[in-house]
Amino acid sequence: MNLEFSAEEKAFQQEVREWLRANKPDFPPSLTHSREQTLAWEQTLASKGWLATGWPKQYGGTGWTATQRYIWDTECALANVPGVNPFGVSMCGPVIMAFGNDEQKAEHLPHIVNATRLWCQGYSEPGSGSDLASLKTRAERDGDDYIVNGQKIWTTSAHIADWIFCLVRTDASGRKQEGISFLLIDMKTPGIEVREIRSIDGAHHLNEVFFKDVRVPAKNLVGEEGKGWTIAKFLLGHERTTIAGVPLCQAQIEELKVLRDADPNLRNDPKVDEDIAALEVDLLALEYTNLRALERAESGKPPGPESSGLKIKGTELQQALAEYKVEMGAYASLPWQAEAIGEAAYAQATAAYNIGRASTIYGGTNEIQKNVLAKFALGL
Amino acid sequence: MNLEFSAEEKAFQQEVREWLRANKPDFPPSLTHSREQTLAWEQTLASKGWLATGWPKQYGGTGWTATQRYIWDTECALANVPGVNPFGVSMCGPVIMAFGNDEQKAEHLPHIVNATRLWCQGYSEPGSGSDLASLKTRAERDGDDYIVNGQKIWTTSAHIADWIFCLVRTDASGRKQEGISFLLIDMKTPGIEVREIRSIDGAHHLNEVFFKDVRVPAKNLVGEEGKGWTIAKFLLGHERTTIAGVPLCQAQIEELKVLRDADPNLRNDPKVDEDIAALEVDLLALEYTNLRALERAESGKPPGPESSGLKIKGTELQQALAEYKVEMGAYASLPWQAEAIGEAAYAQATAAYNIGRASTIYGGTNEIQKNVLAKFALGL
Amino acid sequence: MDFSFTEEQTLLKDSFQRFLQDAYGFEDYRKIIETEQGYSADTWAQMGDLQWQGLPFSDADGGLGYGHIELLLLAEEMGRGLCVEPYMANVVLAGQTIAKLASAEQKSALLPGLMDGSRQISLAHAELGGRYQALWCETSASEQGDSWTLKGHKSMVLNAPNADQFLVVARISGATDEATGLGVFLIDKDASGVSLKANKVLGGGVAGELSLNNVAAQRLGGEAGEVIEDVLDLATAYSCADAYGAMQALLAKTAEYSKTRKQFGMPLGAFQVLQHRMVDMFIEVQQSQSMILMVMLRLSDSDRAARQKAVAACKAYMHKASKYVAQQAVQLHGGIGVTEELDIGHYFRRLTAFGSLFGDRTHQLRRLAALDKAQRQAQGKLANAA
Amino acid sequence: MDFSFTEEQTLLKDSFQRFLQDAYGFEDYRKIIETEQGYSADTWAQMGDLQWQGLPFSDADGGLGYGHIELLLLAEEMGRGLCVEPYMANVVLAGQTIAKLASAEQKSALLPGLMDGSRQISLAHAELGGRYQALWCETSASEQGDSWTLKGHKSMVLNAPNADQFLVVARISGATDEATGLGVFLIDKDASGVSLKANKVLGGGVAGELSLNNVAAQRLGGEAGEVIEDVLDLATAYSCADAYGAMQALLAKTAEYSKTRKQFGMPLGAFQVLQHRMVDMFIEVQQSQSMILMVMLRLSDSDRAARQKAVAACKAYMHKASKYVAQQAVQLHGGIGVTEELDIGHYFRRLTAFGSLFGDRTHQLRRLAALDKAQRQAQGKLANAA
Repeated sequence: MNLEFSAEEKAFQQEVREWLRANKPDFPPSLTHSREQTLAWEQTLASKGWLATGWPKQYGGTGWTATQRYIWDTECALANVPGVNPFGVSMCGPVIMAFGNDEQKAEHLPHIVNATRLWCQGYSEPGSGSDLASLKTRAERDGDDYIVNGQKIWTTSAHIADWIFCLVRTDASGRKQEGISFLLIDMKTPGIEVREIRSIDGAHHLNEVFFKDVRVPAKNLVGEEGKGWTIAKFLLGHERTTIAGVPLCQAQIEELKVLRDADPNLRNDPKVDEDIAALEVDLLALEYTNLRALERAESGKPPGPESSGLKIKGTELQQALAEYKVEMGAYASLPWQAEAIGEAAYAQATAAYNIGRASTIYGGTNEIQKNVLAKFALGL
Repeated sequence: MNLEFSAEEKAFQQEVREWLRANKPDFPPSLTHSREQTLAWEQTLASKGWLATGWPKQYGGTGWTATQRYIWDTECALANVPGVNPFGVSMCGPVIMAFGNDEQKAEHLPHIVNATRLWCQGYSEPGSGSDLASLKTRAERDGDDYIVNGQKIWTTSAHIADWIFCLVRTDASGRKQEGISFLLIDMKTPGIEVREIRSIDGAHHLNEVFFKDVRVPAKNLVGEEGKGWTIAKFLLGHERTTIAGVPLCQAQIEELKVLRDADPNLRNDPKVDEDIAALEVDLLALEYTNLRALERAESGKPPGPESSGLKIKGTELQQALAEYKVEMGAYASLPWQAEAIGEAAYAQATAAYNIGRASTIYGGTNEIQKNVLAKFALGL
Repeated sequence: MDFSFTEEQTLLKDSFQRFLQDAYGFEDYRKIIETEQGYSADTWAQMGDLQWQGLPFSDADGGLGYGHIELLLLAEEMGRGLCVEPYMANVVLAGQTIAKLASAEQKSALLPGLMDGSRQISLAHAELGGRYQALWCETSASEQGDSWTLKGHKSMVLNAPNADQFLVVARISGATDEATGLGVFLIDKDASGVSLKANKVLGGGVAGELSLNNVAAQRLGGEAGEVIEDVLDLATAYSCADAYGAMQALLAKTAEYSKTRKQFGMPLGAFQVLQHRMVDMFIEVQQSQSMILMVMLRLSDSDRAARQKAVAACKAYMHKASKYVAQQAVQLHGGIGVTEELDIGHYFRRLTAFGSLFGDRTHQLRRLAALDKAQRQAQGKLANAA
Repeated sequence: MDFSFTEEQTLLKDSFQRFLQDAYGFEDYRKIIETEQGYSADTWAQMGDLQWQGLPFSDADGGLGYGHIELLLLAEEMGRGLCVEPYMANVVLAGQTIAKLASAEQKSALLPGLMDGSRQISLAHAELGGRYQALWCETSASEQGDSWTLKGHKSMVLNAPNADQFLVVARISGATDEATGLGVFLIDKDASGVSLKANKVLGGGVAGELSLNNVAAQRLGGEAGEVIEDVLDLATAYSCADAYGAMQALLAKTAEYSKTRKQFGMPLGAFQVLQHRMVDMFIEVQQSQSMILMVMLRLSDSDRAARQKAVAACKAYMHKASKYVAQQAVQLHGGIGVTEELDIGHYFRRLTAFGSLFGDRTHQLRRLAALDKAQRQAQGKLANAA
């Protein structure tokens, strides 16, 4: 057993740390970056070749080991830089690599790896939340095109995206998991309308996307027609090693400690020390569970049982951290969409707590995760 | 709105308090009183006429109002006197009053109200825990008798009881709730065997009761043959107002405070104050919910929605109190079936915590309670 | 033993519920919270016409003479109806401070306008440095001849941007956290040396950061510590009742939604895990109701410590219970629960704000423990402790 | 990055698991815990023959020279197999104290018998007045010429009734809670002035209350504070691994039971609420495993504070996790879960005892916070704090 970084890994860590210090963007991370901010930061990463950290070198990725990616994620959290829009790099890209044809690879992967196109994800629909397979958006073949009609919802970043990857129904006759296809759609295509959904934190992250007779070239079908569910499952199992959000939680714990130490009401209260220690203990367990998953990924093994709880425990911890920050802030947490009173860090505490409630909902509610675990981990 | 006791009620409270002080038994309350102890204390109560606190005067009960019973229960908890075996006074007695014939009333009620017969309850069977209606113990009519064959389990006090009331199957042809009958059986009848089940706390509360060709006179059938399920439901709805165990919890909180105040490690620890305050707050909510149920009972209204959670919240609080006492005790909680080290109160803390886990299991698990509530309180 | 309300109380509650239903649909509410003043001047004026603002003031003060039970029943409807009118700021915080502390002359100058809705007054009590300590006060008041001068900073002055005047809690003598040496002072919003930074508040309404740089002020009555504590306790009880109303609404809406929303071919309410979750919400709502009833009964106790314990216990319980109900209501609604477009998220924000106002669970548990220990000390139960 | 065990470690673990399966069926265990000595002398002797007791001692001390990883793997099997042999008392607590503190001469007098199972020694460290503070010590040691005299009372001396000798932590100088001024002293069980009251212990095994009235003693090595803390930390890690084994057993047995036990015509495991409950248990077991791996890795850290933090964090997490798993295992088994006749209740008791040994969650969270604050102080992060 060994968890020490090798000399090479330590050198890499140092390089990353210095580069981030020199290239950190001049705006702070938030949940609502503009298109310009997103492109600026991602293109900075791309020009260094560090945007697609999970990709092999042949497609312009970093070709990093799981440990290098862990180091990268941790350093990014410590440096407090914005995250990367996941829909292109972490989702659509890997799908095209695994299921796309050469033409699709040539067309799309460079734009993703260079951050010249922003993506969004067209999965959920008004009637199909956790029950994704019941989706209704239709794509009917018409010559060389599909005609797409229907509606997507909860589409993060649709208002700043260039392209959307969609699950659509190409056949309604069989089991509901069958007849689903995976389609890439240019957001500028006529017939697409994006409507803002304002979130509980008062901000604009989410959208509804309406498709009315949207004509999509059939060459934008990824994989076989009717095999979209396979791709959806591939994506759900993907990114197991980052789903827990450990680096972000570590940065948040450190922030709580800094806030505590700056406020005499908090730093002289042993209960606050104990509460933070309790959160830290939960995080340590999560971190080591995550490291176990990472080690398996590194050595090419399939995900073990330890990885299944990562999303559940990770999102619960993120929510607990957000909730605790609100309570530490006391009155300073109460202003809403307003300037800070007292410590600046509390200005967004309540908004983050609010929108953070979504983390146990999206990507399969935690209840769905537990249904799945009951079946696959316990055989119930 | 008014919760003040009337002058009469205050006088009653004083009378009860003084009587309990003068007549308290010389042994402390425990979960395992001997037959002799049980009879001695109950006969003391009976000779004062205060054993059957829920019964009308015509059957030798106290005829007390719900408020008087609340005062009585509270004073008993404060005086730390043993509880009364519920199977006769609180269960079999009310059933006989409601469903029994005159002969049965004349035969059994005086023995209950005078504590000259101890009762136990034959409900659960090895295959039917929460699913009580699936019980299998058969009673077949043979002339003027029933022949009973089968097995009961978790039978509290069977080893010290004179009689047992049983749910038995008299007909196996219809729905499982049908064909169940309510039968009174003398424990001295040939063919009955009682076997001890040693509990997790190392003590003897529970038993298995085996019936082999046990001949029970048909006159011991209560109500109609096949209508036992109606009686079972009647009993489940009974005693809503005492099920939460509020007086007991109040006595336990006070004990925790006394233990805290006696130990410098605890009384100088603000966290202990906060923890106890949190338990006290939960208890206060439970107490007022209980009072609401009591007020409804007093004014003859059917139980309201407030009463449904009483068992769930009451048992959870009892368990939390027991768990906290173990943790307050630290090393003093560790001796097992041994003399106390340190504060005598901790000697039984772990045993009480252990056996207290049963409170969310018996009388319908809390999971079953929630199933029922989902249906009846929320219409789900 | 009697937990029932009088017919008059029930009528009052029902009529306010109907008033809000008419005046305050969810779409009205959404428009109101986007405005700068954060409330509806029309509704506020109508409420004044109907004398709702006069409800808790005595007949002698020109009010309707109702007590805290009626006030809390009103608060429950405010919470249920997502009402953001500045009732707590004007009527409870400022109004009750005036009623308990001011001279007859001051009352007659201030209360009529407050009661008919034409005058708004905010109580400036909180300072960030004191966290939730009611009487922690750095803002100073110094006397020069007949007049007083205030200096300091007050935070989270509820409804401040709409106020015509402020009542400022300031320290005349003693250390920052001392219980005595405090006064309440009246100032005009336009007085020289007053500067106000307006903020919106989580859950609706507005507030301000108030800076006082040698502001001339008029004192209300005398020693103010106990009055401030009592008024904050009443406001805490009021906010608990408001939260109870919101919790009931969330439970009802969630149970309703779960019966219609289908996933995997079944209504959500058919899944056992979600059933039990809603049962837990239901039980928390029931327990909260018990706590509200407990406070209603005990707020008329002649023992001040008993009143304080009742309020502390109620808030301590309901902070936790309200978080649970709010969080689970969002979780069970799924995506739609985290949008501005559905009322669920707005109740969630209202209940989050409730938690932090006037002291959170931890603060109240500590108060409760301290009050209990003081009582045990007085009863001689701590004789051996040191 | 590497979380895998060596082949040797895996073999060792498997072979001990097999040994316990053969020697220690549940019915054997039930008989053993009813005996006065609370362990099986036969099994203990066999373990000595097979050199299990020698496992963590260095080659130089005559042991097998394994490290803490192997020791914790063994502990996991002890927990899984409900083993009540006095391994922790003899090998971990007394044995490691001797190994770290005693002179070569003392070691050669004591360790061979300890390792072959023929001699038993108990460490008397705890005093009720100190709660869980490792170095709180009222028992005094005074030197007279060459010899020492002990006076005081020690509690919860594990396996004391079976011990031939005791190691007593006693204070030579300083205040009761001071970290320095402590020594470890060897006494015979029959020495004049020794009195022992035997107790059974929750979860199996025995212990004693040890009274020392001017008992002549031999000192082991020098200043003992750090050694005692380190040994108690190792024992805590050992007990965590033991608890982890028990938790795995409870999860497996509960999941298995839920597949066969039927209620309302369905196996328990078909009810969604119970499925999710078991998933929560499963996750807690996984997280506990991660904590055990974390401790295994960090116990070889050269930084003493890092080792202490690792142990404190592991115990803090696992106390809570083990309570959850134990309570839910009982709940899901229903009535049979609260009897002596099924192993579930015995695991429950073992895990309850685990919580209170060497410091509960609260104690460990406080240690962790204090260690973290000291580290931040050293890093200059608390510069502005006072």
